[in-house]
Amino acid sequence: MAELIVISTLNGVLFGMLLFLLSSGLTVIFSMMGVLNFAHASFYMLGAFFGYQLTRWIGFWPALVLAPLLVGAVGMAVERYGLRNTHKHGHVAELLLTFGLAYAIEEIVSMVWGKSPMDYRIPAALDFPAFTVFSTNYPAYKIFMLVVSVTIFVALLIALKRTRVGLIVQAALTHPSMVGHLGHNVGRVFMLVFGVGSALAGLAGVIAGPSLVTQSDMAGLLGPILFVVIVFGGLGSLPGAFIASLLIGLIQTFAVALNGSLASLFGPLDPGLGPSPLTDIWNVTVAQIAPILPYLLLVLVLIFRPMGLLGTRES
Amino acid sequence: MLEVRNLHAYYGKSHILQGVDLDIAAGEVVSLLGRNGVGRSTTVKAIMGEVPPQGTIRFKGQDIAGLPSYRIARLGLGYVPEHRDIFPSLTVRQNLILGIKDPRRPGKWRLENMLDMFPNLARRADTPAGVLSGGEKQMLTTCRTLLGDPQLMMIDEPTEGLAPLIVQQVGELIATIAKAGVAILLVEQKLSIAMKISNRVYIMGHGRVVFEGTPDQLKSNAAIREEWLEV
Amino acid sequence: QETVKIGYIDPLSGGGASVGEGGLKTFQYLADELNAKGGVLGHKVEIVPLDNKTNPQESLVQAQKAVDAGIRYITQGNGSSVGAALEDFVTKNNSRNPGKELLYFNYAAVDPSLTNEKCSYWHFRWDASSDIKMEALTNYMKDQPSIKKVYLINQDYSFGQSVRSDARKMLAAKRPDVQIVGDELHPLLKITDFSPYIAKIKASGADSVVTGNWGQDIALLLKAAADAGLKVNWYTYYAGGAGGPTAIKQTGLDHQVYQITEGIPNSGNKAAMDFEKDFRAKVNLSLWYPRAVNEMRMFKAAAEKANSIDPVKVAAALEGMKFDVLDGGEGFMRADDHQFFQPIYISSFGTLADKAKEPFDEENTGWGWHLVSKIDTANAMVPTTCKMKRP
Amino acid sequence: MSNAASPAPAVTKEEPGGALSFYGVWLIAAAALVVLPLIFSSGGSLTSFSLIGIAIIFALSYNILLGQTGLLSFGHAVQYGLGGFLAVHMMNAVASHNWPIPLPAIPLIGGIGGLAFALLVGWVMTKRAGTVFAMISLGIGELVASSSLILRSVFGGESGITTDRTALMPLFGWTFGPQLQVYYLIAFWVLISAIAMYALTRTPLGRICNAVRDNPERVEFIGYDPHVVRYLAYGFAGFFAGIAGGLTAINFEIANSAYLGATQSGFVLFAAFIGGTAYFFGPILGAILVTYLQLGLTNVTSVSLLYFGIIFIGIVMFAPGGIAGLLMKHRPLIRAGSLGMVIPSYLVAAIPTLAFALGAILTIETVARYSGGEGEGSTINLLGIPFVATAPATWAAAAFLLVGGYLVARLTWLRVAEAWDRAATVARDRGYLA
Amino acid sequence: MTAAIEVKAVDKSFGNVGIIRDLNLSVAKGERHAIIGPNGAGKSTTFNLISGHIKPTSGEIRLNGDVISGLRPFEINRRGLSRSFQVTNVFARMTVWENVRCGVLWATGHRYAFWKNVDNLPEVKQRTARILDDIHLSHRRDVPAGLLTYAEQRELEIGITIAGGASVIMLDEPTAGMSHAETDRAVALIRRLTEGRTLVIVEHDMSVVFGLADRISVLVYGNIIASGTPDEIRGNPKVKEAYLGEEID
Ligand SMILES: Nc1ncnc2c1ncn2[C@@H]1O[C@H](COP(=O)(O)OP(=O)(O)OP(=O)(O)O)[C@@H](O)[C@H]1O
Ligand SMILES: Nc1ncnc2c1ncn2[C@@H]1O[C@H](COP(=O)(O)OP(=O)(O)OP(=O)(O)O)[C@@H](O)[C@H]1O
Ligand SMILES: CC(C)C[C@H](N)C(=O)O
Ligand SMILES: [Mg+2]
Ligand SMILES: [Mg+2]
Repeated sequence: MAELIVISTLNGVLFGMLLFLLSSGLTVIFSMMGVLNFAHASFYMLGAFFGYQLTRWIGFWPALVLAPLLVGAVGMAVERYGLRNTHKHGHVAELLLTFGLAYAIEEIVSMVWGKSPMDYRIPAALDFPAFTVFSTNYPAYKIFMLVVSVTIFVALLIALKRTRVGLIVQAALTHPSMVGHLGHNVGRVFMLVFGVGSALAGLAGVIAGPSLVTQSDMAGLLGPILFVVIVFGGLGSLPGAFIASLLIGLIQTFAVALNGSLASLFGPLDPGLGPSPLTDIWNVTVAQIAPILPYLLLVLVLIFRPMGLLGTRES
Repeated sequence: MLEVRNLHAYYGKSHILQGVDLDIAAGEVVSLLGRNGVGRSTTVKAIMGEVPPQGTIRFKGQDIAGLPSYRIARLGLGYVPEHRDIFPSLTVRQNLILGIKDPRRPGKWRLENMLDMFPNLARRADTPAGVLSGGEKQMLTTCRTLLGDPQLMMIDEPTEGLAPLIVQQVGELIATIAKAGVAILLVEQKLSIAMKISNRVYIMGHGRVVFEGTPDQLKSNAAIREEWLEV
Repeated sequence: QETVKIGYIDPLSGGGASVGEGGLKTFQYLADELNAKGGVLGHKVEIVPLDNKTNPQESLVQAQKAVDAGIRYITQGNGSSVGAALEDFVTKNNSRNPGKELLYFNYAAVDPSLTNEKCSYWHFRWDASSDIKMEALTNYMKDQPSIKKVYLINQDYSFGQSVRSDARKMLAAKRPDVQIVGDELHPLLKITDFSPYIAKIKASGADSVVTGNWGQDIALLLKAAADAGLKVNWYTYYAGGAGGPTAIKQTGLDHQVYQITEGIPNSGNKAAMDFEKDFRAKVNLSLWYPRAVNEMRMFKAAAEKANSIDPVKVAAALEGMKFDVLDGGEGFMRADDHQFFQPIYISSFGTLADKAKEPFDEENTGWGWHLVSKIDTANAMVPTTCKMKRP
Repeated sequence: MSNAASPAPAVTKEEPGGALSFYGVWLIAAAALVVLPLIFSSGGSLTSFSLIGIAIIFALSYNILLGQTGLLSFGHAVQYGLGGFLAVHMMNAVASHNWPIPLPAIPLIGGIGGLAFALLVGWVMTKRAGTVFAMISLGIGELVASSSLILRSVFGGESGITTDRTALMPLFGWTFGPQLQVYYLIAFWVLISAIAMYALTRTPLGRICNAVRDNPERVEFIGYDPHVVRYLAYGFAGFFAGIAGGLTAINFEIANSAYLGATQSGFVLFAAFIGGTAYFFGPILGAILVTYLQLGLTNVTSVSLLYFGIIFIGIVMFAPGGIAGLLMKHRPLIRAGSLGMVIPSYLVAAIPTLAFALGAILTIETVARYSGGEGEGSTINLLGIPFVATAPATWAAAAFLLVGGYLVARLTWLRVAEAWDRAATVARDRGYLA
Repeated sequence: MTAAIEVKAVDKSFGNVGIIRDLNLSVAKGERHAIIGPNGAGKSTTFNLISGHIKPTSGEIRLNGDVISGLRPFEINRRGLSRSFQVTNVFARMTVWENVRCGVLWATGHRYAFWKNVDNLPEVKQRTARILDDIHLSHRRDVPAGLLTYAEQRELEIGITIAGGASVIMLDEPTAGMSHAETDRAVALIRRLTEGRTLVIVEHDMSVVFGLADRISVLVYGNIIASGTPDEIRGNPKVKEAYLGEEID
């Protein structure tokens, strides 16, 4: 039992940190620009594929730097030539633009790289078990992911505190021309923010690629849960996203680790009952409902605390 | 310092400004008067690049017509728009911070001075600016623009919706600013204020300037007042 | 001569896309092969890809599209959930639109119910149903004394559930001493990280894992096991899927991962191995679906036997038909339920002792599938409850 | 989030001509629905028409939320799917008990299912609008979709629940086996649902929905509780979505969990927005286009999703009011009689634009064939002209069309803008344009 | 006779900042009552409190004798109190006609009806048309409200406010931003439209205030420092000091 708890905690933290790496960029974009970027997970995927390709050409470490920059550049182009013109038509238009973009990116990726998983490997320098708990190995690579996530978190926090970028963007949401009159180049700031957000997604892709699958459907798998993370944590709150990522990582991991069901708690139902929703509910294990939990959490949070865990505003 | 020649501007197809000429020297307080809808706000907006201008606009000798507004602002032209445009979700302090163009090179106005000068704002420094009363918002926008250290400030209808007493205070504030060496272009309805603090006044009608002179000249020219100002 | 179109209804986007794409390439290769030899009764064979996103309802849209386009044959494999919907569709379609019958060639949806309670005259299955495979697998496991604690992990849908319940039932019968220390069902093609499951397997103290997982669900499962250094024996249906071999090699599980299939690359059968070689060279994939080869070749044979490409006649010809399968040996299409019976192979993945005899490795790992046990057609039979309604 | 759609005037203009033209439109629609399958009688068109009909109801129901009330929902498929499931269960029950309920009544059951669920969850969901609502709807959508996999006795797990529509009692000799009969059943429901939803927009509730969309705060001060308004709108949207779900269940004779999921919810959002949420008929156009693309694109290209994405990006960027918005922009010009001033410039612009589009298609297809490994000799059939994917001539043609088309198109579109300006001025002068 | 509005010992603080302190105010039925005071004194806040937009921290508010503090805005509106906003607050995408009609619907008893055709409600139609006439916007009836000029929007704002036929009308700076001519027109309009009703108005334009009001209350720092007829207020030195300053031309 102790073993399972320790290992699940570690796994939960690791998964949570991956979620954070992904959602940090989305938080930055969503909270600052109000854009529900449905293509965020696609940028993550691009990061993974760029990372894979560059790793083959120039090695992992240069790829780690270059791929996020490339993705960031793609993001900036998207902002400059797409979102900027759409902004005035409201958030739904922006959202649909990114929706369409997500489709296009998925197809382009599968056009270029095919639909099968890539053989994207962990760099040799990190391919060893960092430590062993209860005979379970913890690969150095996962620790590396953890370190990167925390570094990003701290760096972003500092950057947001130190610079006025956040204020500028937020102000520009309501009165863009006034921000311009105060001497700020709103267009460039927006492009930068979107670029940084995308680059963060790209970074998550480069890093997660070797550890999970690098495949043309990888965006779809993680997409929706990111929204859970940032809404749950509170829009606009980076620490909120951090905590929410951790929490969701832990909850999902522990839910899987648990074996309980109502049946195991109260004994099986009368077998004569036949299949019914009651028997379904009775027999379902906590592990089976693990994938639902984040959404349950999301709905509850929004009902009882619409600004999210650490958020300060509702929308 | 500011030199506007033959300025035209359109909203869609409607020709609003039909050749406006204006001059403002350094340190001068100039008022732009006129009835509702003659295009005073449009003139200022055209200078700031918010409405596409046609014609010549020179600021400190540099042609600024058609530049993006952030470039114009960085040259030292401050603008307080008609509808105040405070950032409602940001706090008062954050609103002010955004007025500072470059935190590494502070100008002659400091955040602390501003809060000292306006205890009303200081008290509300950490509330979202959206809930300020109308008068407080006006003070906030003016201070915000001042923090950008402009050499020329264009203020559009600063006294709209203000209590009589505050109107006087705003008048005094503008005078203070002017004393600090900032040139001012004031767009006003309230003749009394404009007359009191301006060095010169312009009167607009039908999209162009129809009178230019000192307040005293205007005072003595009842015909002009009647034709272009009164109703 | 009009072409014979075969609608290929399988995922070409979404979580199942990698498997679906592999299947598509296989069928296109096979169509080319037939066409190179003059097609079917002189008709050119064409594969029409129809993306169903692993979704039953979408499959029906695609099937209907196929029907509307005049297509009379469809083939599908990825997902028994889809298979059930398609079988139902085909049955209804054929009874409502006589003269426009549609045949459904199933190459991989192995839920037993498709040839039992749900069976249909218009459905033919070339893959061995999951109970056949489990029968074979447990027969092998029965003789492995090292197996003491078994963990079951499967996808939460009809196929995964049948693997799980058959495994329980058959192990209990054949090896009552074996303990089932875990029995997990997880959502189909939705898990990104299997580490929590691996932790659970580890904590259970299992020495063997039985899983029917396929697609990314097996690749990610094995990958998570590799990361955590979980060393157990794996008894699988589809560990050879993309990404699986790499993960196994990474964990260093030399000949500890078993797979049950109707054919293996290193079968030793000359014709099959030549085929494999050519296939790999042209398609750049290992042959995952030897049954697809049987399906297409047998289709040709049946059409020739019926001397027609009319589905009704082809169906009649297929019933009870005997056929020499790719990897050698004879199989036959049982008329009672339209399940094809053929020799079944259990193989393990690891170092290949004799590169000359076993030339094929997987995913450039240097490791390959090694034959462990072969079950002849006669021993790979299971009864059926099908009450076939014939037209 | 509340400034959901484009700022174009809403469905508010009172039609001149009154009742006659009002009934006229619906009569024409009814007649068109009747004769459509007689003109296009192939199996393919019947299938498409049926799906389009369902999509129309679904998209219109969605627009009760997005266009009329300003609620952006990411989970509209929940009501649609639950309606479908209820319909399937009902059909099975009717068949096994031999109840005297004919098939055409089943969609109503679906509607009731959608309504019931909407009313159940709607109250908490509609407390707030904006992002909070959007996110709750996303959460509820995922929650219901995933839960449906667990409650397999009701939802049938991954494979879903099947039914047989012909097992119900026949009506006037119709068994509803053949697709044609199903088509007419759907057409019937499309017509009455559309009329009902249109009528809804012209009721006091419908108008107050618009008010809530524009300014929920102000609504409170004219005596209305915006929460109640949103709730009612949510209920109606759920009801009609349920009808659409019921029809889908009849059409496919299956309901499975994917019905309830994000893909369906995204589909309907797309359809409504692309069509144009500011006009009642917008979502109808959107439903037609999106369904058609979904069915048709995969037949002609292997990279349909890419075109899908590009088309949507294009519409969002260049016609943010959707197709309806684009069309309606011309109405004042027509009234002012100045449309003729822009038509020639359109025709001129059409040619290079088409060339550009062809260039883009050729490029995409070439790349797709190349990377798809089809390489040698595979041909791209474009407007009847075969292009060999690997031939340098093809690449040159593609590049020429793409670049040349773009450059020329840009110039011609500038001229369109000028022509527009002139035409709009005329319209403004004649008082048809604000 | 009970007062139309009765505010008793109301306090309101945001966080720990007290904005309204022990506010007492009584407006008689049929009276035209102006509230003036420096910017930030809490006039709009007082409006928000009375109309239910925000809830008082303590104290009690009565409308026609009934306690309304704590009720939601729509409940208060249904009891016969209607207000306008300092910032323009119309339904931007709906036409002028629709805007006014929305104001009419509840009061004419159509509520959430989804079984009636709005265009076939003669009473609603007449009333809407009359109000449009009154606010001089009939010629603009089919223009989306968002496209109106500022002054027109302000007039529409008043139209929506009175559309429901409430007995108590509260207007927050209705003439702000208008020119003299427009202001005069608006004042005449307000005078006519509120005939026989109770009016509470906030204004900074003293010509409007003194021209319109029967009584004036002066609010400073959340507290009424003086209340009386226009003449009394004009002569009150405290008011001069806190609000009017030296008389301007
Ligand atoms: N965005 C706009 N679109 C179209 N016309 C406009 C727009 N803004 C202003 N106008 C028109 O342009 C003319 C000049 O407007 P402007 O705001 O410059 O006047 P002003 O002199 O500042 O008057 P005010 O006292 O109203 O501020 C007016 O007739 C006005 O109706
Ligand atoms: N929600 C709120 N949170 C915090 N402070 C608020 C809030 N609403 C109003 N205030 C403060 O309460 C004070 C009174 O504001 P109010 O808007 O009532 O003033 P007012 O008398 O209407 O002024 P004006 O004449 O300028 O409109 C102001 O100082 C304002 O900043
Ligand atoms: C392609 C296969 C792996 C599908 C699986 N055997 C099923 O029946 O669902
Ligand atoms: Mg102005
Ligand atoms: Mg106020």
